[in-house]
Amino acid sequence: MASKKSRLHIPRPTARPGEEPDFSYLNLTPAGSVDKPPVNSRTRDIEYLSEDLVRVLDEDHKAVGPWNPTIDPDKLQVALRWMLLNRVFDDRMWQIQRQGRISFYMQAAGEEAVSIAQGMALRPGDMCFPSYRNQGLYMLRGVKLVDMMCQCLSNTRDMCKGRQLPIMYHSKKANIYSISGNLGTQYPNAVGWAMASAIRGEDHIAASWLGDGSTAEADFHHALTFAAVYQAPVILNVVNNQWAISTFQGFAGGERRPFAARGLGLGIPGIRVDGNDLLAVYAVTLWAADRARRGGGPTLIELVTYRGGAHSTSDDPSKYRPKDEWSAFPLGDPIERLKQHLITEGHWSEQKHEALTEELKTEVLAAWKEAQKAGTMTEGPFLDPATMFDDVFAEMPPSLESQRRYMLEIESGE
Amino acid sequence: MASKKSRLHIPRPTARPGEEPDFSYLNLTPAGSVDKPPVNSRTRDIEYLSEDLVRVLDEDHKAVGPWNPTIDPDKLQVALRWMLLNRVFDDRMWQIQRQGRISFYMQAAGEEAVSIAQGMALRPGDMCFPSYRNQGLYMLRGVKLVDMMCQCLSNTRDMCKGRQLPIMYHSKKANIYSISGNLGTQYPNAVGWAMASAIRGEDHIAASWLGDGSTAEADFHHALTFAAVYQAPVILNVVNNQWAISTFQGFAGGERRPFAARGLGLGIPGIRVDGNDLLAVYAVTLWAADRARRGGGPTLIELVTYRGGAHSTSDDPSKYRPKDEWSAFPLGDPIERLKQHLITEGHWSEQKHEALTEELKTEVLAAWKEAQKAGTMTEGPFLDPATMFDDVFAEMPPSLESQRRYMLEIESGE
Amino acid sequence: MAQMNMIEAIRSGLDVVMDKDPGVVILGEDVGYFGGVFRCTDGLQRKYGEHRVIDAPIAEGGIIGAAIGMGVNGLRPVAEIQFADYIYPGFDQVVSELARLRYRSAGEFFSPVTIRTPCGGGIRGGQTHSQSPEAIFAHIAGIKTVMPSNPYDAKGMLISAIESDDPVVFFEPKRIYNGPFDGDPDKPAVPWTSHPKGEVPEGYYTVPLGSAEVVQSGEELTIVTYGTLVHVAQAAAEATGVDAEVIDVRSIFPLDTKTLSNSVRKTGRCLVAHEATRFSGYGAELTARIQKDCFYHLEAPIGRIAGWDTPYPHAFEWQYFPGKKRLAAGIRKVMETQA
Amino acid sequence: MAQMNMIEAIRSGLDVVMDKDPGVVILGEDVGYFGGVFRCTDGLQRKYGEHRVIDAPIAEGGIIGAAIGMGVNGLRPVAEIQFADYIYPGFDQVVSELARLRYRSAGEFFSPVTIRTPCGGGIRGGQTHSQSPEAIFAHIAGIKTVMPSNPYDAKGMLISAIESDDPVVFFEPKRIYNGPFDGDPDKPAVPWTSHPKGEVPEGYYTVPLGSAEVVQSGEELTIVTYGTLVHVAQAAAEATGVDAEVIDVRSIFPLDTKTLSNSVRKTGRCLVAHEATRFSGYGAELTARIQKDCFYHLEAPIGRIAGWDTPYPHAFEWQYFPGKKRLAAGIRKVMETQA
Ligand SMILES: Cc1ncc(C[n+]2csc(CCOP(=O)(O)OP(=O)(O)O)c2C)c(N)n1
Ligand SMILES: Cc1ncc(C[n+]2csc(CCOP(=O)(O)OP(=O)(O)O)c2C)c(N)n1
Ligand SMILES: [Mg+2]
Ligand SMILES: [Mg+2]
Repeated sequence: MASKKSRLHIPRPTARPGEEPDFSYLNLTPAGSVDKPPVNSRTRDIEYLSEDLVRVLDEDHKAVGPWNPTIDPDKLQVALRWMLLNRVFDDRMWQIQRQGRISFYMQAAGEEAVSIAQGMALRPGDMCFPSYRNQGLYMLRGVKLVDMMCQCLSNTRDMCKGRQLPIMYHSKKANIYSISGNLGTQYPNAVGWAMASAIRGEDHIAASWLGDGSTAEADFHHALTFAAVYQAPVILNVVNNQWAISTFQGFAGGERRPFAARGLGLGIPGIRVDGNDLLAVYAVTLWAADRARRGGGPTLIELVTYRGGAHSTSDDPSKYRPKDEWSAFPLGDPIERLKQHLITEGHWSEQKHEALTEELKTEVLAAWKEAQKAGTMTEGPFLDPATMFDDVFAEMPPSLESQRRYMLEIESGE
Repeated sequence: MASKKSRLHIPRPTARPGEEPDFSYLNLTPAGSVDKPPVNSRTRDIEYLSEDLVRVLDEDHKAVGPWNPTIDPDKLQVALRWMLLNRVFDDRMWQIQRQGRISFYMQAAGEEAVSIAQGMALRPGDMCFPSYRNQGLYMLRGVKLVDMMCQCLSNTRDMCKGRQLPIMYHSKKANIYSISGNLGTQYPNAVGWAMASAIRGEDHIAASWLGDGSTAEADFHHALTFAAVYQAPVILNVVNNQWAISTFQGFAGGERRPFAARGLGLGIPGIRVDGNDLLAVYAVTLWAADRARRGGGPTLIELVTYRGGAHSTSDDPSKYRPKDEWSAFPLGDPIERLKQHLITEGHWSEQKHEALTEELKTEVLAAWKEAQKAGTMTEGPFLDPATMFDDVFAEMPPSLESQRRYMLEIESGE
Repeated sequence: MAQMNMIEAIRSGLDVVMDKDPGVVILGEDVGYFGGVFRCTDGLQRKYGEHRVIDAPIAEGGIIGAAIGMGVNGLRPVAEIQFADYIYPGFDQVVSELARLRYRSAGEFFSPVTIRTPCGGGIRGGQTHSQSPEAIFAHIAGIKTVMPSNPYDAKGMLISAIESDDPVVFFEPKRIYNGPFDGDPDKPAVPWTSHPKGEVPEGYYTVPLGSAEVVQSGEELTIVTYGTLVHVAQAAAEATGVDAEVIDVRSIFPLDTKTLSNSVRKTGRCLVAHEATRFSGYGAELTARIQKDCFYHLEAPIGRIAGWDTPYPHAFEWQYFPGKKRLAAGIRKVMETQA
Repeated sequence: MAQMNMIEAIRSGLDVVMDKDPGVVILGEDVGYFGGVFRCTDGLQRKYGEHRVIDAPIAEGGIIGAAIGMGVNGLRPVAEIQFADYIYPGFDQVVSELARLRYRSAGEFFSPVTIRTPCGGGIRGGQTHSQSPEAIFAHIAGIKTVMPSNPYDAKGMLISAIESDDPVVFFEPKRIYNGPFDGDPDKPAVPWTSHPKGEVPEGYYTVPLGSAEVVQSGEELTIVTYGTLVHVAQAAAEATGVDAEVIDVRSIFPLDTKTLSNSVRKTGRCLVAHEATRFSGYGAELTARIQKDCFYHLEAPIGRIAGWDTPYPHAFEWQYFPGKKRLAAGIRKVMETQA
C-alpha cells in the first residue's frame, strides 16, 4: 500500500537520547512583561494571556512586573520549605521503592511549585481534584507525612485501607479528592463539585489538575464544556511538564497552540504561566480563584514546567529523551529559583538552605520510621484481609458477606 | 440546601413558545465582507474566519465578494434541483411516517444547502461520514430515491437488510459511511480514514458532519485532537441549526464563541459560514478541501443554519420554541435564496420553479410506488428473518447458526 | 392511591424526593424545560426551578462525571441518560469513578448518584434505541443495578435508589412505560389502569433494592425474569397451561438469591429469560447461581431464553424480542425434558 | 523454533504480519519510539517507520475511533490500549461502531481492527492496573474476544486476529508475560523457557480463533479456565491429587462448546475459574452453557472460582487473586459433593 510517500504528519520532539536538548519551541516572554488584567475582563480581551508566559522572577532573581504578588518573606520561606519537603520526601520514597519496600512510586521533581503555590493561593474550603503528581497539596493541607507513607505501604494505618497503589492519596478533611488511576476522570468531577457549590450559592471553588498528555482524554473536553456552559467556579489546571511517559507534548496537540488556549473556543480564558516560578503561579491562581468566586466562571491555567524525573518507578526515560534535558530546561528548577530569590532579597542563605534540607531529611526519616511501625509489605502488623470487602457499598450486601466468610475459611485452611 | 441563591449560570434561549423569535445573538456580517485568505495561511492569521460569517448572496440576491465561487448557472440550477428534491423527498417521507407506513423519519428542512453544496464541492473519491440529516449527500452521489425509500421501509430491497432505523443510510459505492445512531462516533472514524489516506500518500480527503449539540460529545474532542496532531486531511463540519432536540445551542457551549472557534486552541482553522447560502458553503468547502489536499491539515467549518422542522417524527417543537422561529430566521431558507439568486440573474423563474417542484413530486411519488413493490411494513414481500443472523461477523459462527435454526423452528411452530 | 403509568410513577417518585430533600437535583439531556423525551421529568423544572432540573450538554460522560462531583459536594443527583444505548460514552465515569470512589477512599468519599435510563426494545427503535446492557453493569463491583417492571415498583424503587448512599443504575423498560405488554404487538395496547400495579400511592413509599418478587406462584416451573418479560412470561405460561411460578428479579444486583432458590427447589424446573443478548448476559449469572443453589432439586437443565447474539434489528424486532412464542417454547422444553 | 516469552511472541507476531501485509499499522500510547510500556512493540517503529507504528494521544476513544476509520479505508490497524482498565473511555466506539459496522451496513462496511490490551492482576497494580473485563466484551454482539495463556498461542492467535476481517479484542494476561505462574507469588519466577509453549516458530503460523485446548487430560474433573489461571489450575489440580482435565478456553467468543462438553460429559464434574469479578462474569456463561450441555452427566454442581465482587485491592492482591489455595478448595468442593 505504501507505494507513494506518506503525508501523515508525525510530531517529533526536538531531541532524542544522545542529542542536544532543545527547548527553542517554548515561547518564553520575559518576566514582568505580561499585563495583568482585571478579573472581570472579557475572555476575548485577554487572549494574550494564553500565548504569553506570565513570569514574576527575572534572570536576576528579582520579583518584577504587574503579576508580582508581593508575598511576605516569611510566607515565601514557608513555601520554600514545602517545596523542599516535597522534593526530599519524593527522593526518600523513590529510594524506598528501589529497595523494594513499596510497590510503586511517582515523584513531582521539578513541578513542586504547582502544588505548593496553587495550594497556598486557594482557601481551605476550596476543593482540590488532583492528579498523581500533586503530593505537595496534601502536605500543605495538613496531611501528615507518616500518613502518606502509610498509604504507600498499604499498611494498617493506610488511609486507603490497602486498596490503592502508592501515591493515590485522598483526604476528606483536607478537601482533597481521591485519585482514580484512569487519567482525567477527576476533571468533570471537579466541575460538578463547583456546580453544586454555585447552586448552593456558596463561595467555595474547585480546582483540578491533569497533565499535558491527559488533555487528549474525553473528560478534559467534558469538563471544559460543562464549566463553560454553567460558568462553574472552577480552576482547570494543565500541568504541561513536556512529557507524557515517552511521548512529548506535541502528541497531545501542543505543537501549534499552547494548552492554555484550549478553552478559548468555549469562551474560557486561559493563562500560560511559568510553572517553576512560585510567585507567578501563586499570582495567576489567586487571579483565577478571585474571578471564579465573583461569578466569572472557569479559568484554564497551563503551568509550563518539566517532568524532572522518570514518569514513575516503572519507567526509564533515558530510552526516549536526552539525559540532561532537565538541566537544560530554560525555566530551571522551582526550588532553586525561589531559593535564589530569597537569597537575593536577603531573606535566605545557602547555609540556611542546607540546614533546612537536613532538617527535612530528618523529619522524613522519622516519619518513615514511624510509618513502618504500622507495617510494611513484608513485616506486620498487616491489614486484615477481611476489610477488603468493606466500602464496596455503604452496607455490605449478603453476597459480599458470604464471599468474605469463604475467603477467611480458605485463607485459614492449609 | 438552597438557603442562598443559586449562582449557577443556566443558558436560556432568546425565545420560548409564545414569545417573539429573537436572533439578535447571531453575529451576521454582510455578504462579501469577509476576506478570502490563501489556503496555506497560518491558522493564527485567519482567526477572523471563525468569528465573521462568510456570505456570498447579498440582500439583493446577488453573489458578491471574494468568496463568490462564480459557478455556472447550469450547475446552480442543478444544485437548486438537488435541494428541492431533498425538500420534496423529506415532505413526502414525513407524510408517509405520519400515515404509519414507516416507523420514523428525520428531515433536513432548512439545511439542504449543507449536503448539496458540500457534496458538490467534494470529489467522488472523498469519503463522507455523515450525520442523520445529510440525506442530500446520498441523492447527489447517486443513491436512488427508491433505494433510500426501501431503506426507510426496511423492505426486501433495503440496503441495510432491515437492520437500521429509517434514514440510517450508507453507500459504499457512493463513498458514504454508515450511521451509528450514537451521536458523534463518525467524527474520529473520519479522521482515521483521512489518516489512512495520508499514510498511503493519496489525494482523497474525508469529511464529516455533526450537529451543534453533538459537539459536546467526547468524539468531537477525539476527532479534533487526532486531526490536529497528525494534520489529517479532513473537513470537520458542525451543522449549527440552533437546536439539539429541545435545547438550544447555548447548552453545547455556543453562548460565548462560535463553534467554528473550537479547534483554534489546537491550531485548527475554523470558518463560520452562512449555511443557507449555497454559494458560500460551496466556496468554503472547496477552500478547506484544497487546503487538506495540499497537506494543510484539517479545517473546522461551522454552518450556521436553522432546523426548520421537528427534530424527528417523535418530536414536537411547539413545546419548546416559538412556532414562527424558522420564518424569522435571518438567514432565510437556502432553497428560496438560491432560487431568488437565479431569478435575479435571469436564469430561473417562478414558473420553472413550480414546474420543477411538480416534476420532483412526481419523481418522488414514482419512487415511492416502486419502493412499495419491494414490501412495506404491513404488506409483503418481507425480508427473510433468517438474514437477521448474517453480517454479525464475516462468517457466521456456530452459535449464531444454531440460534438461527432455533429461531426458524420457533417461528414456524404454532 | 392513584392510577399511574410508569412514566407518571417515575415522575411522581422524583417529585416526592425533590420535595422532601432539597439536595436532589436532576441532570440530563432535554430533562428541563422540555421535560424529557419520554416526559418523565415533565413539569419538574417549572416546580423546582432551573437550578434543580438542569438541561445538560449532549455528553453522557460529562453528565455522569458532573453528577459525581455534585454528589461529592453533598447533593443527591439523578442523571438521566436518554437511552440506555447512549450510556457507553459515560462508561468510564461509571466504572472508574462512580463505582470505585467509596472503596478506594476507604469510605471517606462517596457519591450517591442515581442514573435513570430507558432500556429494551419493542418500540421499533432499531439497534441504538433498544439495548438492554444490564449485564455489563451487574459485573461492575460497586454499583447497584435495578429494573422495575411496573409503576408501583418503579416509584418505590426509584425513591430507594435516590435515597441510597450507593450509586444505582436504574433501568426503565420503555416498552412498558404506558402499559403492561404480553409480547404480542398485534394486540391492542393495554393501559396500566388494567393492572393492579398501576395503582400507585401519591406520596412517599419505598420498595427496597435487593429483593425479588414472586408475581405469580406455581408448582411446576419457575420462570426467573425481569422488566418487560415479566408480563410476557405470565402470558406465555398461561398459553402453555403450565403452572408456573413467575419471579420478577427487579434487583439485578444485589440479587435476591433466596427467593430464587426457594422457588426452584420447590418446582424443580427453571427457565431464565431476558431481552438482552444471550451470550454472557445476565441470564448466565442467574443460571449459574441457580444450578449451584438448587442442583439437587433440578429435574431438567435450566432453560435460557434471551435476545439473539446479534444487534437488535429494526425490521425483525418481533423475531428478535423473546416473545410469547419463544418463551412458551422455552417453557415446554424445560417441562418436556425428563429428569 | 525459538524460545520466546509472551512479549517476544507478541512482538514476533506483529513483526510477521507487518512484514507480510503493508496495510498493517499499529497505533497506541507509547507504542512507537519507546516500544510500549510492556515493550511489545519494541523495535517495530525502527523497522517499519513512524507511519506504520504510530504514537497516539492519550485518548482510548480516539485511538479506537481512528483505528476504525483506518480500517474502513483499507488498512488493518492494531490498536494497543495500555492497560485493559483503560479501555472504558473507548467503550462507545467499540460497541457503537466497531462491533456494529458490518451488521448495520449489511456487510458493505467493516473494519478489521484488533485491540490488544494487557489484563489481569498479580503485578501489584492496584485497582486500575489489574482488571479483566472480558465478560463485558463477550456480551457485545459483533466482536470476537480472546485471551491466550502462553507465547505459542499468543503469537498464533494474534496473527489470526489481525488477519481476521472481524474486530477482535485481544487480552494479554500480563502476569504471564515473562513466565508461566502457578499462583504462588513467593516462589521464584519461572521463565517461559521452562515451558513447552515457550517454544515458538519464528515465522508465520496461526492458531485459529474459536477453539479451546485441552492442556491436561484427566478423568475425574474438568477445570475450564483461561489466561493466567490455566497455569494456576494445573498446579492446584496437582496439589489436590485430583485427576483433572484442564481446558484453556482461549477464545472467549466464539466459544468452543464442543471441547467443553466432551470433557465434562466424560468427567461428570466441572470447575470454572477466572480472575475477574465473579458476579455476571464470564464464568457465569461457561457455567450456564455447561449445565445445559452436560446436565445429565453432572454429578455435582459446577463450581465457580473467581475474583471477589470487589475492586482489585493493592494490598490484598493475593487474597483477591484466585490462587492455588482457592482453586484447590474449589476442586475439593466439587469432588466431595455427592451426586
Ligand atoms: C485512561 C488512561 N489511559 C492511560 C493511562 C496510562 N498512563 C498513566 S500516566 C500516563 C501519561 C500521562 O501524561 P500526562 O498527562 O502528561 O501527565 P504526567 O505523567 O506528565 O504528569 C499514561 C499514558 C491511564 N492511567 N489512564
Ligand atoms: C450518544 C447519544 N446521546 C444522545 C442521543 C439522543 N439524541 C439524538 S439526536 C440528539 C440531538 C442532537 O442535536 P444536534 O447535534 O444539534 O443535531 P441536530 O439534530 O440538530 O441535527 C440527541 C440528544 C444519541 N443519539 N446519541
Ligand atoms: Mg506530562
Ligand atoms: Mg442541532
